[in-house]
Amino acid sequence: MADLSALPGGKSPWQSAARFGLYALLLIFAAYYILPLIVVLSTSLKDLDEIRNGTLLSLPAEINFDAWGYAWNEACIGVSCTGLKPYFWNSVAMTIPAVLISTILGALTGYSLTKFKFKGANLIFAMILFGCFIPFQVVLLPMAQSLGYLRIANTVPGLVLVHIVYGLPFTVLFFRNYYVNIPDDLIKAATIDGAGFFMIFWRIMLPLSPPIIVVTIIWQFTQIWNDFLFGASFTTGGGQPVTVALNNLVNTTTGVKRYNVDMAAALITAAPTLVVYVLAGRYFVRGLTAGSVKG
Amino acid sequence: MASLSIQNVKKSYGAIEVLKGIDLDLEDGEFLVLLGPSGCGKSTLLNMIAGLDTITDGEILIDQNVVNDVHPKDRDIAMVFQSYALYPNMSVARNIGFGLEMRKVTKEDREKRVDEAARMLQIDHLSDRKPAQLSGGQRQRVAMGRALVRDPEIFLFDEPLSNLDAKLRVEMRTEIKKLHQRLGTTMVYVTHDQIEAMTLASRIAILREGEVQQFASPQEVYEKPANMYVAGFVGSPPMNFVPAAVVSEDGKLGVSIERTANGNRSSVFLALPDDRQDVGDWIGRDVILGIRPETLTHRSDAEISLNKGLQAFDCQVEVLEPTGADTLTYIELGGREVIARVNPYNTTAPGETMAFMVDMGKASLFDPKTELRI
Amino acid sequence: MMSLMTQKSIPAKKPLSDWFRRNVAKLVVAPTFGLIIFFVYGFIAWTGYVSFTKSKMLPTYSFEGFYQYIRLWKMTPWNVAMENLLVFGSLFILIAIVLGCLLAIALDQKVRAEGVLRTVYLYPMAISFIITGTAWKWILNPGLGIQNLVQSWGWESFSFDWLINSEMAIYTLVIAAVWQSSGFVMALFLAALRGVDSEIIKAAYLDGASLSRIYLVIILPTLRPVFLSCFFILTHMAVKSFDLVVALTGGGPGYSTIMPANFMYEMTFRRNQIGLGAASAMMMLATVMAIVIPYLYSELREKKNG
Amino acid sequence: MKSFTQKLALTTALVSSIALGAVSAQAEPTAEVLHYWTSGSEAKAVKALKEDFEANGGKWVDAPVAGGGGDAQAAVLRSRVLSGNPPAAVQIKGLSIQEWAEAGALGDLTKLGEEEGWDDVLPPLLQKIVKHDGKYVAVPVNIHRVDWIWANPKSLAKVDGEPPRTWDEFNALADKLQAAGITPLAHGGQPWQDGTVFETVVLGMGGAEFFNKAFIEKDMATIKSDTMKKVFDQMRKMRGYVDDDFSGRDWNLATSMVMRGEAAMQIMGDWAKGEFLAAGKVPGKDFLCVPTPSNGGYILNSDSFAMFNVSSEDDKAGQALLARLILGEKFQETFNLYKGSIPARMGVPTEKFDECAVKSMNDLQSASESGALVGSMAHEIAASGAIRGAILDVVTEHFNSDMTSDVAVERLAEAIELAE
Repeated sequence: MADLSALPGGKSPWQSAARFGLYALLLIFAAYYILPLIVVLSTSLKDLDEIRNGTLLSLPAEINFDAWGYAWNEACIGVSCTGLKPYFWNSVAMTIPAVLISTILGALTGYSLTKFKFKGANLIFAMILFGCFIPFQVVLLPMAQSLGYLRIANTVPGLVLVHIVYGLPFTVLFFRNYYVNIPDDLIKAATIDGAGFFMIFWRIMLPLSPPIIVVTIIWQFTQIWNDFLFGASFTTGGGQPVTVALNNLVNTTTGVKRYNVDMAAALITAAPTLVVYVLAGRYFVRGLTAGSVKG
Repeated sequence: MASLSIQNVKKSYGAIEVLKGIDLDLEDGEFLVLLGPSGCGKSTLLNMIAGLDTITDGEILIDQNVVNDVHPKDRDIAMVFQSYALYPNMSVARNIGFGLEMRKVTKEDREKRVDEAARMLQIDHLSDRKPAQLSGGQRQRVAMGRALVRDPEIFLFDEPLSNLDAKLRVEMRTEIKKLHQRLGTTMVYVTHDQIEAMTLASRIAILREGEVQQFASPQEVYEKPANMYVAGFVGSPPMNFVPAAVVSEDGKLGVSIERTANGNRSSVFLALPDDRQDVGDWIGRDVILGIRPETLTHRSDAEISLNKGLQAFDCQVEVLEPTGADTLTYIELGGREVIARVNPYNTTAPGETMAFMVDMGKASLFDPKTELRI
Repeated sequence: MMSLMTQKSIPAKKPLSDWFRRNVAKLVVAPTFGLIIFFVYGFIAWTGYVSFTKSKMLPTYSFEGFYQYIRLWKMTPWNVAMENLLVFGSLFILIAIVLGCLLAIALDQKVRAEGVLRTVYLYPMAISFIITGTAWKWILNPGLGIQNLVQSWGWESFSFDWLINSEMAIYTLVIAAVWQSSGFVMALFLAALRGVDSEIIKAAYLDGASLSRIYLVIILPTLRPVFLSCFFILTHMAVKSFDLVVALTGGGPGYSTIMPANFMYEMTFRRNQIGLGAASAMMMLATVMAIVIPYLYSELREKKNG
Repeated sequence: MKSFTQKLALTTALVSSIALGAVSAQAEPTAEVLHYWTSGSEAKAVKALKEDFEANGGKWVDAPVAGGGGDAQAAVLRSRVLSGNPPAAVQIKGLSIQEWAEAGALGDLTKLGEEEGWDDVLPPLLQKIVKHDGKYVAVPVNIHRVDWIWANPKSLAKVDGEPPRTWDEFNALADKLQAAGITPLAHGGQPWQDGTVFETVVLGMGGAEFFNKAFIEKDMATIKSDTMKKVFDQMRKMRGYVDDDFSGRDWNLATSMVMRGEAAMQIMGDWAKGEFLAAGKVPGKDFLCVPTPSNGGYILNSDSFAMFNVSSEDDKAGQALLARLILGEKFQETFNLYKGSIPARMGVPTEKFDECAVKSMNDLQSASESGALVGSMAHEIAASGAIRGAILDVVTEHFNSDMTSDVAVERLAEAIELAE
């Protein structure tokens, strides 16, 4: 951290001007980042008349949560008017197992590839890592065929599998880069102490891993929760995740277009990831510091 | 306690041969030091004894049992690492007890033994701390405690003192020595520090590029180095190497050393003691004369009269380096810089000529081609 | 201690458990590796094969050579898509890195409310464009958003109509994409800045270097690995860009903002040209590989040396 | 409560199965229906179908895929078919039906068709669309007319405008509207909407023969002809008549601009009428429907449900029930009243239909007799997805840039050649 103000000579007449400029810069960009959220939030709290008559950026005259309730319980998606509720739980049922399994597999694989190096471990890592870069459109058709073959097409377990597979390259990358910085001697010491492969993982590696586990879970949770392409391609009707339902909801109009409902629905959809970022954001940065991105 | 036998052990990574057939036999209760510069294969050998590295060829036996394929935890060994390798997430007590826990020792028994080991190493007051809260020396002790508590057949040490400061290093060295004396357990100790090797070992194996150069007691290694490499590696300051020729002068067998003093070429003849008549075959051939600095000192006629091996010559002094007890005096012999260990009260100012004597009874002769001891 | 010595013997070898112990790491990697082999490499091979067929509605498997590739490169929309990728990709990567780095340095100056600002910068990463796409469409829409707002403040001649201008629409994608990713870049840089050795900074300060010089000459060069990481993360985002285009421009006006991923999707699913879609997918993959493989190669070489 | 509804459903099912004659007793007719009818009037119409289906004992599994006129649906459908688990009924149409049938993905409804006498009630043009190799593989739901101008009479009145009969009149009117500060044309800048406008201009300036030569025969001389250049010239003019924010706008939002008087006209198929009706507007009073200028031409679009290969008895029964209902007179009437289209089967009473629909029916008759009836290109009746896409690429690029008509014609020829 470059904190020179404490050192002698650090105070100059320029200092306060520079400080002012710094805050101005930070605030301007804060506005750039926060703007879309403000638009969505304030629109969701207005009623339709206000939306029609006011401007985009004006704040709601009075706060009105009707649109939220409507989006959650009543809004029509296609011909069924159930609101986002059932789809939200679909997403939960899909995201949690997918995040957990891909994280556990990633941790075990990263551990094996760094601490139990065998011939070709580097090549295997490179091959897994390459999976990060595959454009998902490439895999839609063969994946559809495979899911059908496995008899899990159009089901939540099917989507879970898809997300595990394409999350693995990232989780392996995170854990591998983290574990590479843990000294090998620890493993040797534990081996001589009589701990086996899984015992070392459980007793030594996992207790050292919370920073990277947080990073991985945040990353995976965000990616999987926000997925649209796979959800839209591999599910229909009642089994769809909430992002797809949101899209259907926004594009389903019965009569007047209710922008406030659309925006409330968008915020409901975004809520879990937003909460995770706001609550765990600091651990995210800390976890990144702990070595997941070095090299 | 156990014997350890290493038979023609080889290790290669692909085409690169790291160990080229090591043979070492260790009696029960011995303290073996594997000495060598970094990259000589000593740590690899230690890892192989521990079972942390596979053996490409050959056999390792503990108590006459081949252990090549035995898992480390079943070899009944304990190891202290250079980095200490303490588990950061566990308290000191848990660290020490982890090996016992893994071996399903009852909690009661475990606590007793951990306590015993901690007291022995004077770290019993630190039991609840995490490794991050300890000083280097304390960590070292915990690492030792972890090995100690297991009461293994063999202790393995991988440069355990190299991360400590000089004073602590000497202290811990003594403690390890005491520990060995008390327990009598077989120990294998890897280091690149020849003083550690000399002080601790019952036998030293000096390794170079995957081969054992000499495997002997510290004294023998010091006095009768098997080759110039060993001779140069052990001892500080190192042994002086002087090109010389074996000659017979007046019926006496000795070496002749060429030297240049003030532009004049001359030679010095140093007779060999009677028990070195075996080098008679070498008359007329070049050899390398190896002299330890402490066997080369200022001339004392009284001593010469007592010891037939002492030979005298004069030489110009070039540089003086006082160390307190002795002054290292640099002279030129055979075109090489040679160090003599001289009593500070007998030195001469640089540039002046001084009378020296050398104990040819303790000198070594090496074949310049093979570098082996003659 | 002696008294604790009990019967000790080296147990006989148990072949099965021994085999397991030796191979447990491989066994643990196997499921992950197997999944990747099948679902990544297997699927790439499948797509590669299909790109050499005349598959239309459903995949067919008779080999037809490079027919689809020749056709692909003759098509204007594909060439537009590749051009767009180049323009969008380079601008997006450059701006996101510069901005992210700048914000990280600014945040590293012991500012107040750093936690809040950091969260504000970072949150767009948490939200998909499926969710914020509408908001961006409004903000960038001349009749509803910024243009309208500024004009209503009295600056009548103000014009910001990039979204509907086919020459400029690609830059609206850059604005939104930078919005989403630069916070993440900021987090990576901030993490790295926190890890810079403070003694280096003190040493430079003693040498009389100004703060800006310290950053420019001393700190930033040590962050080279972070620049690289960002570059690759952003590259793969750029190549994968799909949602963004769908949500913001729908590829329009015309097809002026179409990206390779959108082209591929359109061909495969809308125009029933699976063979052509597969060929375009392979080209995307080739683009990615051209950038990633040298990186992976150098990465693994470094690791070997280290 | 639940048991009561169940009983009711069962009774209705029983009654209707007796009435309809063939629904097997043990199978519970189930149909997963994949559709993209999610906008106001469409959603109402499909809801009517669902209610009808359920009233007849069927189990409706709704699978809506919103957005992009079926773009998203295409991906889902492909993935479902590849996974060996297609939905029972899918809203596809035109040449896509033929392509799916060729790929062997569709079931055979011929037997049902014979029982029901579809050959007698379906117009020949529709039969051609829903039959493959002489077998029924789909059922048509409706007939849409594409070449409509929807106009706000109040806006026209402000400039004393009359609905145009030629494209010159159209341009003159638009110029007047623009001078009066009214956006002449409400339009959404999406390729298919550009294509919709384009094909009405093609029909208007070239006539039916020209239309078919260009889009079905892909005759290069026709495509590169001067007439085609004039079409693009007209498109360039149209570009001047739309407002600034048209890019990416959905069609129903453009419709509501006409409703509110922000814009005077919209060129769109008669599903736009559904939006007017859903908003309680009255044809002839609140809005006008006039065919786009052409010499008695008619661009036909028809929605249909293709029946995919399904294995379970429930699904098969569901498909049969759905097909029967869709082509039933009652459903044809209610559905098309909502949707704004006209019935696909002949002989549906016309009393309840509004003047626009009646005009559509009459014009269809006369166009079909005079040979001025064409299938829509922009809606995949006349052209396959690939050809349509290629045409739309050029049309939309031309519309959104300053490409000259000469270049556009060259590009069009090129694109069509490369398309398949």
